[in-house]
Amino acid sequence: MTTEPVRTAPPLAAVPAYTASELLAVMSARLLKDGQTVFAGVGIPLLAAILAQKTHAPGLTILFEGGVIGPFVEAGKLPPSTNEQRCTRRANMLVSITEVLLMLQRGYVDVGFMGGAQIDRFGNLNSSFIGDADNPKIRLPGTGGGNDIASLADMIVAMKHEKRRFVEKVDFITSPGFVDGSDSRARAGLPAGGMFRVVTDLGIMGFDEATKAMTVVALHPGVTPQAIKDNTGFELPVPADVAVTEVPGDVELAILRELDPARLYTA
Amino acid sequence: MTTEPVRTAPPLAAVPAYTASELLAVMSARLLKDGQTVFAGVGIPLLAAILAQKTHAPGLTILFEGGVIGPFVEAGKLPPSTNEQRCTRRANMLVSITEVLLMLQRGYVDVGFMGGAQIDRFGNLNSSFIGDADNPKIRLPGTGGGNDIASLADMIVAMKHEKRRFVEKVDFITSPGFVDGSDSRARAGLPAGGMFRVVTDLGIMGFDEATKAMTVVALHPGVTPQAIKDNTGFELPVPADVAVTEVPGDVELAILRELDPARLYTA
Amino acid sequence: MTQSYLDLRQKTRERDRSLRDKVMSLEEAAKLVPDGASVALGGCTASRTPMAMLWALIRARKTGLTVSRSIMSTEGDLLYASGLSRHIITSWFSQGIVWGVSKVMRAYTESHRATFEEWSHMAMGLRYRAGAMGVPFMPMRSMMGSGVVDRAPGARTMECPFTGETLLLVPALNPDVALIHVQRCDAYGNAQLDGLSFMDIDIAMAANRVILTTERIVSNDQIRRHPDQTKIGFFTVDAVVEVPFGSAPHECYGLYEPFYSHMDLYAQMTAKDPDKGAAEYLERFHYEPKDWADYLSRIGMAELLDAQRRGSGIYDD
Amino acid sequence: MTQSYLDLRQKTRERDRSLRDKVMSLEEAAKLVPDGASVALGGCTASRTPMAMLWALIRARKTGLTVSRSIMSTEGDLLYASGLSRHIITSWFSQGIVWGVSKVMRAYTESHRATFEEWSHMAMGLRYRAGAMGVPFMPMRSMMGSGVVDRAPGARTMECPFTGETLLLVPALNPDVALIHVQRCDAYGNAQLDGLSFMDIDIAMAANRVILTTERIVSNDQIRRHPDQTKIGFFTVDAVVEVPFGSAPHECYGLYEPFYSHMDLYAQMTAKDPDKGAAEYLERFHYEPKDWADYLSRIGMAELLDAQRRGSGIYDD
Repeated sequence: MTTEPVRTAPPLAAVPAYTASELLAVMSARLLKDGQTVFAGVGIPLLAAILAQKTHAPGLTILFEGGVIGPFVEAGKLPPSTNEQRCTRRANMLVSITEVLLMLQRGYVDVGFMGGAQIDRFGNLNSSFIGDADNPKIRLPGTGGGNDIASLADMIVAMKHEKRRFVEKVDFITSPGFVDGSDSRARAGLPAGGMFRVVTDLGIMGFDEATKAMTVVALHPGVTPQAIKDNTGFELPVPADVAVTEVPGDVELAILRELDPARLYTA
Repeated sequence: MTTEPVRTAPPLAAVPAYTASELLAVMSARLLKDGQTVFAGVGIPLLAAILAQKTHAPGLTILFEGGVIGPFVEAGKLPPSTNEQRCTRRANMLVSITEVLLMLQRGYVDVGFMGGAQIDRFGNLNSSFIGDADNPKIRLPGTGGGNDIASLADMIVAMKHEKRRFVEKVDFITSPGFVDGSDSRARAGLPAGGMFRVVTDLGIMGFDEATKAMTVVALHPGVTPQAIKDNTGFELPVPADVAVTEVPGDVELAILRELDPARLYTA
Repeated sequence: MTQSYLDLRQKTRERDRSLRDKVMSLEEAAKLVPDGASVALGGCTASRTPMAMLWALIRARKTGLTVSRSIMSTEGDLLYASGLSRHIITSWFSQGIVWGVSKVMRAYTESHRATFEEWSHMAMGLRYRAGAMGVPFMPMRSMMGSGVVDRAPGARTMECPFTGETLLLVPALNPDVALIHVQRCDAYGNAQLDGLSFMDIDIAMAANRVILTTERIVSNDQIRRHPDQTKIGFFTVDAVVEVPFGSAPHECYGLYEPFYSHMDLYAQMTAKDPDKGAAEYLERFHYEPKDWADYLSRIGMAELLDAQRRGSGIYDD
Repeated sequence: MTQSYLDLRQKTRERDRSLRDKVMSLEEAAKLVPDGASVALGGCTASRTPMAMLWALIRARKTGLTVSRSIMSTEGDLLYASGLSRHIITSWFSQGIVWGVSKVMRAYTESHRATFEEWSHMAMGLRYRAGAMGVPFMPMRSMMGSGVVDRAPGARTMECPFTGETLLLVPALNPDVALIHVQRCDAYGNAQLDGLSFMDIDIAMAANRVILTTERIVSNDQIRRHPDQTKIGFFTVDAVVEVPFGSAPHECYGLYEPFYSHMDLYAQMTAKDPDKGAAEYLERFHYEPKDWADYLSRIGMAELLDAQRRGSGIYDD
């Protein structure tokens, strides 16, 4: 369990064939490779991981924070959290929460995959406090395993692209990205893992190898460089030759809709 | 698994009704109290623990190093080590070796109970080297869990009383007793546990509260103070009013012989 | 905060750890939890929550507990609202992702009426594990570089003497009392868990007193037939209470899933005015029922049957 | 000795950890163990010893291994005598209490032809556990005050920053290869253990390569029916070899007890002239047999049937 669900508004770019959440799920799924091990939160991350399993990555292994390794979630029975029995459907192995998190620490996980409420230029995530931590405007649910996953794995974050969510500096670092940039993450005691990709309804972001600042890797169809900059609270570079993603395919969308017929996560 | 088996000669005191090993087992069993938790090695310790269960301590809980909690060993099927399936007969719980030793560290065990090859004035035990450790005359099997048990529990040791086994200073401290006496054990990093009783075929020894040196608590019937001193390689005080133990009873002996019909441990 | 080894050993030594009948009522077990105690809860989020025991403690008007759990769901709200605890130590605290951020948690923490002390999920696990192992800390490799570590009392970095790396040491958590709900155990407290074990095994080992609630009490003979299935040993357990549906409206693996309609009802009741809503909820479901069966009746028979049907479905092909 | 975190992560990253068929022969699996590797053995004393895999390594004339195990029995003798390993790390080393001190161990160590590095049993467990957890050490509370700690490479005391107590830190053990024998696993390496698990779960997590031998390969479907029984996960496993009676003449819980007559034969053969006796034993039971079935035949059918009858008896009333 990592952050609050991504409850998105209709997509900015006028492509009525899919919702913003479906776009997020499809784009995220495509980043996962066959044979990888992915530690997934519920919501978009889980949907994306199952979608990848059912398309190009049948050998993808999913881990849940509740202590679940290699489950096959049933269509229409998405678990409400990563810590309940629905997560364990046809799993290969169940262990304690502490053990599954230690597998991450031991290095058995390739990708950590979670949603995000607030992110900054260096990929730090906040799911604890809006405003000052000692006197917050909003007390959020907190880290869960988010901090552990972000500290120990290569991260994919799926979230809605809004100026208030993409901020210069997060109010509070719940889950560390590259901390203050360059080698500050390793210096803080986190030599492994780090932000790999941020997937939004506008595009896909990566991080500069030297400065570790966020940069655009690809834009979704119909999204202009200016549009993504306008929806970001910090200077977000868009390379001149930026790639454009392929629109979600019919098969991908059909699978998503079968998985979540009640549209709990994809509305 | 702690030390080599106690293979004793006929008892010094002429009481032909029982062997020295049987005497050891009976005297040790009587030291165990109902409701206690005892971490037992195979051989005399196990026999004594089962004997206690079947007489005055039906609620005695036995732990084995193999990861066994609360077993009921069957007569005639004594396990050859504490790490094999016979140890698990009708057990309440099986855990890993590391877990069962951690239960000891956590403080759930009242009494550690093992055999001994060589002991000194301060109750230190050697089961590693006879002679110099770098160039030993005999390389013994080593500590197993003996060191852990002796470091973390109140100890009962059952062994044969011979001058070459009761030495001024052990060749090597495998399992610490009171180290150099007085508070040296605690200062070494072992604030809990320590030697409680040493049971031999001649008597029962305890340790002086201040100096932590071995002293006689009781003599077995027919054993003189001089006899026990003669068989000890260091100055062993015998109080003037030293107690005398009661001879093994018929019921106790009958139970032992039923448990070990092949006389593997009681010959 | 971290207990010295001799203190910890002394507390354990004083416990009656023998194989003996420990069966009692919820009300009797509640007396084993003194006001002000530090209490750890088994389960996680809406799964195997020791709801019946908390229900009994709320009814007994206990106060001042410090309560820790891997992840807190609605029971955390009820702890705050009832006054049972105003200090919660956990890694995530809200009803559940589908219901959004807890309004009750927000109301109490944002007004400084209560504290939510946040640790990473692994840190919670390793704090219990250190307590279970009888050592004062565990080394770990997360939380560093975050704001979480700065606010986590007692966490400290060290330079590893073997590798020179920076590690975080988190202090052992040895709660005064652990409350754990299981599918089955015997009268002595040998508990066998199905499915997800969460942090319960470490919590039981770490605590200085353990109260088990169980769906069913089974014979010791049944336990002994599969000793490798015993996950909590009798010697750590001080009380055994049989309470069918003892996690309701949360789930108990293999037996019932969460009572979703009731969970929705709770979310609705607390959405607008969290203080008033939680108070009403407590009145209706905690203080007024004459017993646990009455509590379940108020949640509703249809709800119960539905949760049970879904719960047992995990074993279907 | 202690691997840096980045080294350890890199080794793990390079492994193919996906859900894939890993079934191979003993001979193929032997190729996964390079000369000079550090190797950990599952099981304990005469229980679930990975005897068939060691048998294959001896036949493949591998050399220079550093071998660790919780407790070593006759397989330790054979490691020394075959030259497979001359450096053994363990807590206790001899055939078994009823057979007294191992003559072969004595002959090799007292003549300085081989090393027996001694740690306490808990230290062995915690070294594997640190390795399994991905941290460079574990704190513990034994070994101090003894001669064992002085001779244990890397063990060091620290003053606890929380309590001021003296603790011992033991370094993580992350073996290059782990050899583990189990009752059953699937083709991917999901292993379910019955009875005593010893240190196998931690060893599998700690190692940089895992070779499973198994009494039976079962379907992945069978594993998934009881995922809470899976004790070693496929993602840690690199090879799966089906070898019935793969621990003979040692035991495999619930299937066969030790082959006692053969264990007595071994003790007799090595009693007088340990060097010559062990060499003869290796010739007759390791080098000469044309395959594993021939090895078992030489131990004897009557022995096998007797061990099996006693082994399955653990489940009788």
